[in-house]
Amino acid sequence: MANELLLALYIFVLAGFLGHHVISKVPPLLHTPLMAGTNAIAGISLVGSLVAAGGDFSHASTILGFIAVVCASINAVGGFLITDRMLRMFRKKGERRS
Amino acid sequence: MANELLLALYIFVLAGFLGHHVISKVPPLLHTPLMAGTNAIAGISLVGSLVAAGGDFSHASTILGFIAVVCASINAVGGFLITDRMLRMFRKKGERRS
Amino acid sequence: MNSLINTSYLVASVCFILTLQFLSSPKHARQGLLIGAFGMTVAVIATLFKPEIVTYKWIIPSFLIGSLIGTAMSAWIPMTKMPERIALSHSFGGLAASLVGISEYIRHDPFEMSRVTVAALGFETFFGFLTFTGSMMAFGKLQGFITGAPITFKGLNAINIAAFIGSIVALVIFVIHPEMKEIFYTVSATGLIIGVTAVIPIGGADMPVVISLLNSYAGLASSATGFAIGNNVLIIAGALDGTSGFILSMMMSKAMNRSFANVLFGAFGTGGGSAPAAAGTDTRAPQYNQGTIEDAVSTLEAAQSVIVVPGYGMAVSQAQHAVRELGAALEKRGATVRYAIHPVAGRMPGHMNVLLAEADVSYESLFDIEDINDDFAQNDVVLVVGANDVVNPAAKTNKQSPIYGMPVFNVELSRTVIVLKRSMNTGFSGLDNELFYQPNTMVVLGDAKKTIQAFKSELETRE
Amino acid sequence: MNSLINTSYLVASVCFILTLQFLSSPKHARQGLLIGAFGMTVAVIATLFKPEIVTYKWIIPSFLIGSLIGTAMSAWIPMTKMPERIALSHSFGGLAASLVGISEYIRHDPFEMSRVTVAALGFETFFGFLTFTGSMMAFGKLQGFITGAPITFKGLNAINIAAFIGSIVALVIFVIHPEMKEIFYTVSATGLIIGVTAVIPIGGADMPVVISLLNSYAGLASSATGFAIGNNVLIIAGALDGTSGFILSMMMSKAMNRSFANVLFGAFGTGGGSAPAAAGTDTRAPQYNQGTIEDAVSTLEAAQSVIVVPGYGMAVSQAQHAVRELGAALEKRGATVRYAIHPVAGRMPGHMNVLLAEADVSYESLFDIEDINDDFAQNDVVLVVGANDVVNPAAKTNKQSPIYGMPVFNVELSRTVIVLKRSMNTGFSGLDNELFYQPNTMVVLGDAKKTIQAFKSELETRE
Ligand SMILES: NC(=O)c1ccc[n+]([C@@H]2O[C@H](COP(=O)([O-])OP(=O)(O)OC[C@H]3O[C@@H](n4cnc5c(N)ncnc54)[C@H](OP(=O)(O)O)[C@@H]3O)[C@@H](O)[C@H]2O)c1
Ligand SMILES: NC(=O)c1ccc[n+]([C@@H]2O[C@H](COP(=O)([O-])OP(=O)(O)OC[C@H]3O[C@@H](n4cnc5c(N)ncnc54)[C@H](OP(=O)(O)O)[C@@H]3O)[C@@H](O)[C@H]2O)c1
Repeated sequence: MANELLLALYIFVLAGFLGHHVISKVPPLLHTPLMAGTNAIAGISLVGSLVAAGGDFSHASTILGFIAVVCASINAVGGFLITDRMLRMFRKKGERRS
Repeated sequence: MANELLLALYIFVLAGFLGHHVISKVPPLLHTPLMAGTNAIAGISLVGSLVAAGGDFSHASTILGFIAVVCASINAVGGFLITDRMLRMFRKKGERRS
Repeated sequence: MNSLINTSYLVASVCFILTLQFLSSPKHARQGLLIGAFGMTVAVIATLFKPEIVTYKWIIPSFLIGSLIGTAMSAWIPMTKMPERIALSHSFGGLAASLVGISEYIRHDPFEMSRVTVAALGFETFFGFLTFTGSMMAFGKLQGFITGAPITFKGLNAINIAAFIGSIVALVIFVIHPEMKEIFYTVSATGLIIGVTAVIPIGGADMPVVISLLNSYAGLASSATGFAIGNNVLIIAGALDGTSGFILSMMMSKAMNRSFANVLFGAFGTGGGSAPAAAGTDTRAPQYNQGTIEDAVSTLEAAQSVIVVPGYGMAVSQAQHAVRELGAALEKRGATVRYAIHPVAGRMPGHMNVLLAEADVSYESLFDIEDINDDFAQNDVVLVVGANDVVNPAAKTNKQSPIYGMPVFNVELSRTVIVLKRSMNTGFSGLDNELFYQPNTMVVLGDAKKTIQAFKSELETRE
Repeated sequence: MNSLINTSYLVASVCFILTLQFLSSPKHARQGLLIGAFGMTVAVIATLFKPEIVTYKWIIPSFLIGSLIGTAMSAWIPMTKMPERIALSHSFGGLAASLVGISEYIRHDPFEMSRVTVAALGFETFFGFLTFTGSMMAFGKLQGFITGAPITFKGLNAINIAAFIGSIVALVIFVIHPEMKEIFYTVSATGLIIGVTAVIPIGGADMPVVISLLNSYAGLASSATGFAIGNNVLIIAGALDGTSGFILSMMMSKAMNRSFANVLFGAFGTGGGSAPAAAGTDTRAPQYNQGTIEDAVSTLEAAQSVIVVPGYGMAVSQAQHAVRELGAALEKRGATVRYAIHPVAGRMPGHMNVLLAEADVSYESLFDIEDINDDFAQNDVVLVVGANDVVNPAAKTNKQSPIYGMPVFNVELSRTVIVLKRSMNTGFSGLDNELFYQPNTMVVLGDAKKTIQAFKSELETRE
């Protein structure tokens, strides 16, 4: 148990440091897409929700899972789409819109 | 086994990304201390050497461990000292040497 | 099988890291997004092969519903509504995390769970619900469903403190006695309550800071889920999210020159403009030059270099397209037109950048404060489009001012300043702005979009 | 107990990350080092409590010997010998890793080890030995024990290729048959051999790139140890080390405008200066202005602004203290003195910075190429102290030159350039330098330290 916690902690700590460095490099120009993008990434909570919705546990668990999948997939699908919509708008002089 | 490998891989990958970001932020001014400093950190191989030197395995293992501890502690102790000696030299205008 | 699934999670983690790395430049940001979407797809598909999943009966419809809503929302939401959209997403994320937490709790034997799992479940549910209601409140305030003004009443502080202490106590008891269902639901309830009571006393205009902070709570909830179900990609995504939210909210408070504590507990901001407070003992209303469309256009016509300073008012009146058209018209007449973007102009980090990008302004014409602030002195005309606090010279000169020390644009050094606003009301901070009363400032009252469109028509008639 | 030990390793990992983060500014770098030393201490002390360790009988003397050697080496090694010292440390690190690998191998039942452990052991031993002999060779070349010129002979390539293929084959067999001792020792032997045969054909002056690359191999060996014994702090420290070495070697090749492959397989550089090659069909030796001490001092005396460009020659003649004294004397006379530091001046990244810091020059007077290159045009006198390639205009003008494209200082734009060197020989790249023959260049021949001291005496007599 303690060992399992420690390994998770290692990963959490490393990812936290990494996040700090990666995020600080995002220029203010892209801060709104950044917010939307991290939202999309947060959609990964799908992997937890899917198990709840697809497992054979209890009715309650399935219903909770159902709602959770709806919520998480709004973020996952919608998040990437809207971030892309935003990023598509950023263009250099003379560049044509795609 | 596969799981243990994967966890180690997670940590390796995260640390690699992190290293990339952290090291890129070190200014050329401090590149020599950086080289010496990573050398010092490499002295952490002591934790492996100590087990070999202090364990009750075989003569061969103990001798190998003995040499390994000597080598690793040269790096650990010497590395920090020489990096500090270098860094002490870097000073701002008007700052007195410590 | 299992190790294949876990490998796919490692792949997804790397993809997400790359997504954020690619966001460091607008040129490659879209590629990064593609990588992230790929990682997400890999992780989701791999999860479907988990042995615990016995049926896709509920998964397929729920996923379809979610995707449909997500697609619709992202296709139709106007760019000016981004803060609302982000708040809403956080609340979905928080809800998903807490529901997963509950479902994990009810389907496991509490005595078989390790302490770590129990604690993680508690955290997950607590932070998930807190993010859920907190983001809902933030959304309501932004949308105007709830008044933007700080809501405070006697006893609110007491409730907040009680809920906070209660949640900690409940969490501790829960870790010791995971079998006590009531305690688990108490943890959930305190999360729901704190989300409401901690957000309502914060002014509507401070919502962006709150939203970013809730982003980092959502990240924490996600990481806690990872701890609870032993899933590293959740831990990593949560940590990335969490740091992102935290860094952005720090950046905002710093750019507003306010402490975190002041934002969260200061009940600052009235949520709307108000008439300027009378300045000390001087009761005469100060004089300002009110200009007509014609005056302003004459000035613009003569300018060699124009710097546009957009602010929250541009978002309110959706003037970004009109601004771009006016800029293009001026450029065609030979003037150089640049845009000065303040880090906290508008109501969200990067707000102005997105709006102007939407209107097809190249990002090479957008300048950060450090890059343009020295150029105002050699500039002919500044066009302030619904900005106020970010051009308030009091931040540089008046040590008594609450925004003293916040970096602001040196617009007053330019030859002429044209200010577009609807009234002489104040901006977000509620502070009067001396700039409007200076001799080289011309105020053109009216909705920004309409005014700018009028500028353009007038300019065309003169050709 | 065990989880306490593991927690201490987590603490150490965080400390090491912080150490490197603090290295981003000279102001806090020493604090970071302290944090790192603390982390190391915690990890070592915790390890002593491991149940496998039954006696300190051998640990105490070996640790004392190592600490003594380390302390002595770091106290007495002159700053000009840093590359040698770093090469030596890498070889110790590599040796330690491979010896631990062997000891792990001989004390475990090969049938009880997992595939992962076996593979990791193989890598660890291989990279450890490779780093050991490779760094020894690099050290020998730098010290002059081995000729700095590329050593190549017929069949060397064949040996390299055979050893490389052999090592891969042996590693694969080893993972399948961990019980075959001969295979394990073959892996070790190929590591030892490749370290020698891959390094000897590389020119002495390219050793810094080699050393950095060996740094990243040492890091890999360390990470492999971590995989083998399931120790995360080793994995993390190894990954940090590995990326550091890799990034620095990339940076160097880039700043030299050469590919990695060219450095490793190009047998580039002669290890010492050589007379310039005759330029095409033109056999007349080109003319240059040889200046006397008096000429140079007259020029310096009249200068309002002086930029010093130090190079490898400053390290060779240990002129850094003399340079600083001359600079101070000129500053006392009212001139501004700045130092332009090229990323690959000298023979090691940051070489010049350390030497000038040693001589007590403030780091605020040291400028990177991007920050100073535009200022040469408005500058009176450039003093080139034993630099050559980094001031070679051919890198900008001559597309045929092997260093074409490498960023160089625009020294020739200054009013006067004074070059200090011992002869008209070439620098590291073996290329002639047109700068020395330009009308506004004055070459003062002689050892840099002596020349600069003479400058200073002369300057003093004129007061
Ligand atoms: N960006 C962020 O991340 C963020 C986050 C939190 C807080 N804030 C705060 O928000 C403020 C942003 O500064 P800002 O200068 O952009 O805005 P501001 O100070 O809030 O001022 C907005 C101005 O726009 C005018 N306006 C509103 N609607 C308009 C319309 N339809 N047409 C024309 N003018 C209109 C208002 O005057 P009238 O009412 O007279 O028209 C007001 O003067 C700062 O104080 C900042 O600290 C920003
Ligand atoms: N810094 C790194 O990380 C690194 C790594 C690998 C390779 N390199 C390479 O090393 C080179 C560095 O360029 P550099 O301009 O610093 O040096 P350089 O091009 O090697 O030239 C050194 C100069 O110093 C002179 N010199 C040597 N000893 C001297 C003494 N005692 N007194 C006075 N002058 C003396 C030499 O001329 P005389 O012989 O006539 O005196 C020569 O002109 C670059 O080509 C770079 O690519 C650098």
